[in-house]
Amino acid sequence: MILEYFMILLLLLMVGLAIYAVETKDLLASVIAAGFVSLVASIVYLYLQAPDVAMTEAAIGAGLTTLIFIIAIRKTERRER
Amino acid sequence: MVNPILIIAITLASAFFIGILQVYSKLWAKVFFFLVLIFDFVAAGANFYGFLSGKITSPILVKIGGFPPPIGINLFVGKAEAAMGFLIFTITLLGAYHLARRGIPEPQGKAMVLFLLLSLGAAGITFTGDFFNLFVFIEITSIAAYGLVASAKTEKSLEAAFKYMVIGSISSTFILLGVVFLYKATGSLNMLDIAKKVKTFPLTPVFSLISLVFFAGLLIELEVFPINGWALDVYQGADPVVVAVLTGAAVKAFYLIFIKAGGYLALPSFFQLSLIFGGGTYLVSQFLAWRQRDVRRLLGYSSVAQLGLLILSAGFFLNNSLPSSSRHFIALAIVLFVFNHSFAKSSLFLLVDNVETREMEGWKGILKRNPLFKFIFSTSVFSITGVPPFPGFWAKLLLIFAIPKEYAWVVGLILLGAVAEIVYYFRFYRIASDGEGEKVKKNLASPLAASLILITGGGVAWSMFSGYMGIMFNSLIIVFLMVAAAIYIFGFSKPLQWTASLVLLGYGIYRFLPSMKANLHGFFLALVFFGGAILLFATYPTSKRLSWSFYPAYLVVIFSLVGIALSTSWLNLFVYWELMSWSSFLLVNMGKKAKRAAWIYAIFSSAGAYSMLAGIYLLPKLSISKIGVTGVLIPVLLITGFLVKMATSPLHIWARDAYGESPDEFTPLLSGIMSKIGVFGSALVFLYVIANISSGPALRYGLAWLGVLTAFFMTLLAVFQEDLKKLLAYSSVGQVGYILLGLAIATPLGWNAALYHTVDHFIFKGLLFVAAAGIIYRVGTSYLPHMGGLIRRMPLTFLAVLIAIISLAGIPPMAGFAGKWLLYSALIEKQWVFITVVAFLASTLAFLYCFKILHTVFLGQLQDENKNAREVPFPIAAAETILLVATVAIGAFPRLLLDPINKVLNKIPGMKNSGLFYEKTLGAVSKLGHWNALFLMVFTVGSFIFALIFFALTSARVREVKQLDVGYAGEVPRQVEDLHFGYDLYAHFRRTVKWLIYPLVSKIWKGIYEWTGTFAEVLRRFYTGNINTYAAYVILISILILHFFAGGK
Amino acid sequence: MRKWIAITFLLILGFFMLRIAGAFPFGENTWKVARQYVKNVTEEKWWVAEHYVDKGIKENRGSNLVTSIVVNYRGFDTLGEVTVLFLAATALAFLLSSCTCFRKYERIEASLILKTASDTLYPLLILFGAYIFIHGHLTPGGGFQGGTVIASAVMLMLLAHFSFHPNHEVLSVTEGLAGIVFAAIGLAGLIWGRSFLANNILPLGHWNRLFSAGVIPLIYIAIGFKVGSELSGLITDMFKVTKEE
Amino acid sequence: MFFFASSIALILIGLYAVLVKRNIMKMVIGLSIMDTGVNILIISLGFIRGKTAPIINAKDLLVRTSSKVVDPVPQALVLTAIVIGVAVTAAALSIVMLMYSKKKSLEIEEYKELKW
Amino acid sequence: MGVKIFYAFIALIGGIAYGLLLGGISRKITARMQNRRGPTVFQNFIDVWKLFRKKTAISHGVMFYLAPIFRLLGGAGTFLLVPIVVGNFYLSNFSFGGDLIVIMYFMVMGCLGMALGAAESGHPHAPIGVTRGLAQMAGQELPFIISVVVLMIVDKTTSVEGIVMAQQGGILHWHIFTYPFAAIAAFISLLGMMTSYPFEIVMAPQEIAIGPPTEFSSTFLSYMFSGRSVFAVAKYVLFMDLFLGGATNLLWAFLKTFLIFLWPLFITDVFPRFKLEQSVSFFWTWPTLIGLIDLLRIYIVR
Repeated sequence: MILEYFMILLLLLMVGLAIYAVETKDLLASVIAAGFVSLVASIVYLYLQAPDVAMTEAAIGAGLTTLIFIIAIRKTERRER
Repeated sequence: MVNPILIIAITLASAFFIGILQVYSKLWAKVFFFLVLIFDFVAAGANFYGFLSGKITSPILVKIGGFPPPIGINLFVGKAEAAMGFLIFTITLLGAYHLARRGIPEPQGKAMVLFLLLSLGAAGITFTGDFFNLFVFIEITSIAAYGLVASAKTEKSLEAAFKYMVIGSISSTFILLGVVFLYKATGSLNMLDIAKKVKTFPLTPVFSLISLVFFAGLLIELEVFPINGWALDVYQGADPVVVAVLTGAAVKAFYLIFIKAGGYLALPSFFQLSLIFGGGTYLVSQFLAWRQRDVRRLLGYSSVAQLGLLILSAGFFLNNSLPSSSRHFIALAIVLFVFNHSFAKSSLFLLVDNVETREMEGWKGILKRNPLFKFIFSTSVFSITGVPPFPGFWAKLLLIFAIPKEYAWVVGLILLGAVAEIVYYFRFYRIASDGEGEKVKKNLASPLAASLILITGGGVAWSMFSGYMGIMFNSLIIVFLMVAAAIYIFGFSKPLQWTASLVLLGYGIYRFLPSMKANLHGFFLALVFFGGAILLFATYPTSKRLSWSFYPAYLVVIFSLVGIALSTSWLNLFVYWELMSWSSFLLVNMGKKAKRAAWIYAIFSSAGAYSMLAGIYLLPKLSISKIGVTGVLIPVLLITGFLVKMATSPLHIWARDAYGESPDEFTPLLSGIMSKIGVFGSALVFLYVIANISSGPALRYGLAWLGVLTAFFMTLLAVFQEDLKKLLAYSSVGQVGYILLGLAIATPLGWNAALYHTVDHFIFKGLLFVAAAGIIYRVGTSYLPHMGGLIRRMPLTFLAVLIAIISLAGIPPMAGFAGKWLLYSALIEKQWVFITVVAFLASTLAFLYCFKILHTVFLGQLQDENKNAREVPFPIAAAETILLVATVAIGAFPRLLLDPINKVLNKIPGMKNSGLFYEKTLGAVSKLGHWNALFLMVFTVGSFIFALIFFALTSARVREVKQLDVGYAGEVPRQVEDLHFGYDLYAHFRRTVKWLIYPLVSKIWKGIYEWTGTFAEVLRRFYTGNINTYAAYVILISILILHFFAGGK
Repeated sequence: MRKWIAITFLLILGFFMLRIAGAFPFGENTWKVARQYVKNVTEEKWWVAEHYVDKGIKENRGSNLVTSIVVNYRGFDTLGEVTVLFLAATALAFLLSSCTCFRKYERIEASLILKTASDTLYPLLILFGAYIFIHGHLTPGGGFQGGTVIASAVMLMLLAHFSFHPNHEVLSVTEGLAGIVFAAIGLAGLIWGRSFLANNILPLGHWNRLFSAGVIPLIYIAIGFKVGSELSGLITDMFKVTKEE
Repeated sequence: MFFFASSIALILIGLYAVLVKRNIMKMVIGLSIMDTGVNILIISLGFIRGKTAPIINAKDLLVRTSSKVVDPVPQALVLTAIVIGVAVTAAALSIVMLMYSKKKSLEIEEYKELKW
Repeated sequence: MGVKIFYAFIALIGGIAYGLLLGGISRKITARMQNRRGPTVFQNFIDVWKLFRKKTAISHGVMFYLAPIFRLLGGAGTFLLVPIVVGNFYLSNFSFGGDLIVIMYFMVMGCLGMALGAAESGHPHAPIGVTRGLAQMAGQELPFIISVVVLMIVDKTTSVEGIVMAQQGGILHWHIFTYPFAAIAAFISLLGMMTSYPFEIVMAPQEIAIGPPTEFSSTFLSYMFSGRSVFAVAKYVLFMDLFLGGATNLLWAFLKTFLIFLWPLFITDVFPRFKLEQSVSFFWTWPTLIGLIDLLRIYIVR
């Protein structure tokens, strides 16, 4: 049961991070927040008995996606006007 | 049979292989790329052929991994899928070939991979039998499309790609959610399995919502209004070749899945959904394109509209309450529509690729210098707009006639949209054919192939259509039509074409002689054949300057007219009617300044034809025989089509310029015979439809007024016309108004008058137009004030025109008088007092322009530049002579014409007693009066000769004086200009009737056009170009879909 | 204004989605629930997942059921998925190939710690990635995850060494060959086995062994190579486009 | 239920970025958040309380497996969806980078050339 | 038939003579009203004879040459198609050849022939006159048509003889009394037909030198005069048949046509000349409205 409450907390954290990612003017921060959303998601997947997905999400969603975002932002610009 | 999995697996492996190959050799990569495409094409073709020939009887089911359907993924290839696969690979091959010739964008290997995978994705969407697999293939297609759309790497293409990407992602999210929910609800991802389960499953609102999430995603991909802003931007911004493949192949695959999913998921509101979104998209997009100046975006609107029509058809196809035969027709219509649109639109986009500029103005005159380009362009435009014999036409017919009567409004909507489509497509056509444009890049192989496929498809569709609708097309006519079109190949030598045409027509007369029976059909058949032969004969001398397609089109017109006259079913008549309209459009468009006129002609004739089609659709049966209908709508719709061809006011505004600017060789046919076939049609409507309805008399009275007002106003307008052909045009239209009046009277005498005048008008107006052609050929202008005094140069023509004018004015003893006498007798017998007065007045006004023609052309002072004009060339003179003799002969012996008409009328119930009998001294006697034509002729000619002899004997010595020597107070003026009174003869009279000749009708039509355009222009602002807004539309529409189509709570 | 309209729209959309999702109670076995609705269940395997779960071991011998599904039952999806990734890499390379006009930015030389660490980690990471995809049919993870790990090794090197440049040719060929191998295994199934991608061309072996589950490990290895090289190439492509001085 | 709500919230937040944000990079970030939300939603649809992951690494799982493990199909689907998501993101980013290289701006206002 | 032609020929000669005489009378009356002595009533005979005897004539071409013949043909033909005395074998002329509609169209032939001849002359005044004439014809025809249509519809015949027959049985059966408004309209229109004041713009003797026939001289002109005279007579006879109950013998015919002849004469010198647009407007308003009264009447009563 405690685990479930923890999950709810994590989900709330995830939503909060997502809102931050969308609302912040700093694109780099936004991308990193989005990466954290994925990371939290992979923990959630673990709880949901999906270790494969958790692994994929961690590697691809949190890792690779964030990485290519960062590269793209470095090639373009960091601040949102 | 080729295992469909091979197509997909080998293509995929090849895509990977090209990825390797391109590192080492670009050439081999290219060769391999085409080998793969050809393999796909052949394999898909083999499957399709297998289904067509019946070798493959049941759908191919490929169990991937060897698991039975619900367990593993499977491919499901039935007839539709096989056809769609073949279509996809054909279009891709055409596009790829075009791209290769133009130059594949760098780096080539990557571009080829994208291209290959785009077609693969589309094929996967088509073949797959699994919903999640569908999603994967949708993503493959989409990503390949994003890359290819951006491939031009210009700002526009990147913007388009980005928009596509954003909306595409939202769409695929919806699809993914829908698929997963479906899995959750049914426990399966297999399409057939889900379909099976859905039947046993209680259809809760939640299930509807799940289907709707899926369909919302699909509808976004299917570019329905108003969530298609991205699609239009893609059409506008992307490389046209990519767009050609996208719209020709990828979108069609989405459409197929839309139908399939609609069938599998059994969404209760699917019909309403497709009706609203399909119909709305179709209609709105057709209008939004009106003022579009960017060619690519214009074609985009058109694509979206066509897709809307397809969605609409899908709704009907899947509606279980329709009879299965209707649904079968609709399925055929859908096949034809998809085929038609894919090839035509791809061909157009590939053509667009050859032209640098995006603006429509840049296309000005592009057809003139590029004959092959013109051929392809015309074919494609005609196909899309549904001109026979292209597949789009048959598809439209099949669809319309399969729609049940309670959805008649849908038919109205389809036809309205079709008219709008013709407005903007032919504006485009007009601009492209107007003037002399630049030569364009020649990369036309692929579009040429597409148009040839279209033409072939049209032929197949025709035979299919006649088979399915149970309509017999006279095969002889079709053979003649084909041979007529084939005369095109003699285009290098116009005399040869002319001879061949005459021979063909002569043979036609010989073959159809048995059909010229004494009935309405035979009567008009004879008119068409013999009239057509005379007029065709007269085209010889000027033929050198004609275009290659003049004689083919001319003959197609004539044989379509034959088809119309011999039709026994309304639908049959309609087909030939459209054929005639469009071939005559081509002919009108050959005039140098006729582009605008031809455009308006196209709009009016197609609007009329569609109105007629709507009427035919509403008829309870299709055969031309007594039909019990109620209500005034059907006859009005039917007759509107015919009235357009007769140019009855207020549908006349096309006539002046179409007659005036069309090639001089063609105008006689247009006025002399084509307007008469409108009379034929109206006669049929009067006879078989109006005669049986309760409000028939009121309708006839209204039509009589229409006829007489046309006669009056057109005559009035002719009086003030300064162009010979336009004057004759107004005159012609006015005279046809009398014919309508005669028909509307609907008494034996009235029909006598109408039919008599039909032939008679052909004789004298044909003569006048033929003579006009000759005069214009010699003088070089049709502007009346630049003529004058030609009587000395062309005495024979003068005599012919004089007699024709006497006949036209209805002065006895020439043939024209009989028509007038019959008409007035009929009117007075019918006691329509006011109409009689207006008719009389109109014919009085006709004297004004009659004099004008004779004076400004032949009399007065000979202009200096016409000093060397000679008599008209021999064939024209011969035709004039024939018609002249006919006028005089019928003037003296009107029974030459009245007796056949009598025979015709005797066949018609209610017209048995033609209302005339003949007596030795009194001549023709009606209930009211009598007139002896022979006596009048003998009397007039006899007195004339007597007086002439007497005069010649008794008169003083006659001294002929020079041209300028007139009794001008002893002065002999030096200049012709001082003396010739040829401009604005009736200035004084115009001041009186200024308020009557105010161009109200054309202003109204123009206003409708302008206001619709403005409205469309304002509505188009809806597509703001802002991707945020587009996304908001998508969300809003999805909400609406989820809310309104889910069914019960 | 725009904001609030958007929020309104989205909330309504959310309501509908929640309504749909709420029809399936969270954490409950809806397989059983749904069966009650069905009028006449004659088939035993109404729910495909039951087949996968109950027969998966018997049919494939792979202990990771997700892998069984991904590679065998729904192997065609995975072929598509690989294609999607390939496509994305191709599209990216295609689009960025001619583009040399990005914002300049200062390259800071990596610290010694990073350089040393990455030199050490590079082979280890690649090995780890290989381990993941080789054991895809036994443990969580597989070709995609392993491939990504390999790509991250490449990325580490890119960050650490200014001059590091993976051989593009090798990457392309690896990627292509891996893809072809996948398709070829599928076709081999068509030729020698039941059907395309059928898992009966190799002996299935025993449950929970490394050499088991027929072609599944082979496919996952191919996928691992493919994804690894693809993503490495992708990252390199993105990394290397810069303004040419 | 809470899992559903928060995953849908993620979807909506992602969509919100697409609908409201004027920066194209932000929109792509929004799309990726949306993807994550969708994936969580799918996995939570397949979750069954008290059951284990679908990895049969213990002998007792070999019998009556269907009553012991969660639904593996959504997991397989999400595996695919994640990879597809990153593929789309990569393609989108390449388009965004190219767009930036043309106009030196990420603002949506600059990209309204195609309209009407 | 031969007999018929012979009598018609006699009647024609009589008609021409009568026409010329009436012309002379009109000139005389006009002169007297203007306090002049005026020419003798036979002046027109003298003029025609004088012109006829001229030695040379100028021609501008074929149509010009044929114009007088057309003119004579138009006048004489109309005259011959109108029955002078209905029922009388000798004096009903060729009215079997056609009825009122024939006559109405035949009347145009003379005008057309003359117009063509005049136009060929190349003199700008000629077509000016012709166009004026045609425009005015369009004006005057409307009221005339209205009254003719009224008559044809009430009598249910298009034959002149039939219309005359319908008026038998007393003076009050004449259409001028049974349909007075139609008659008024027709008689106003007659003013235009005779191109007498105030509708004289067609000829406009002062400005454009007698309009269409401006180039004609000598023999040509004599023919035209004759044609014109007999045409006038034809119109009088037609009006007599339509409105005054026809004639039962020649005396009545003379009397009634003379009465009709007097009518324009009364108007002639009272009004100034109308411009063309004025005259057309006039014809299309007052007489038309008057005629419409009877038209409406029969429309409602029927």
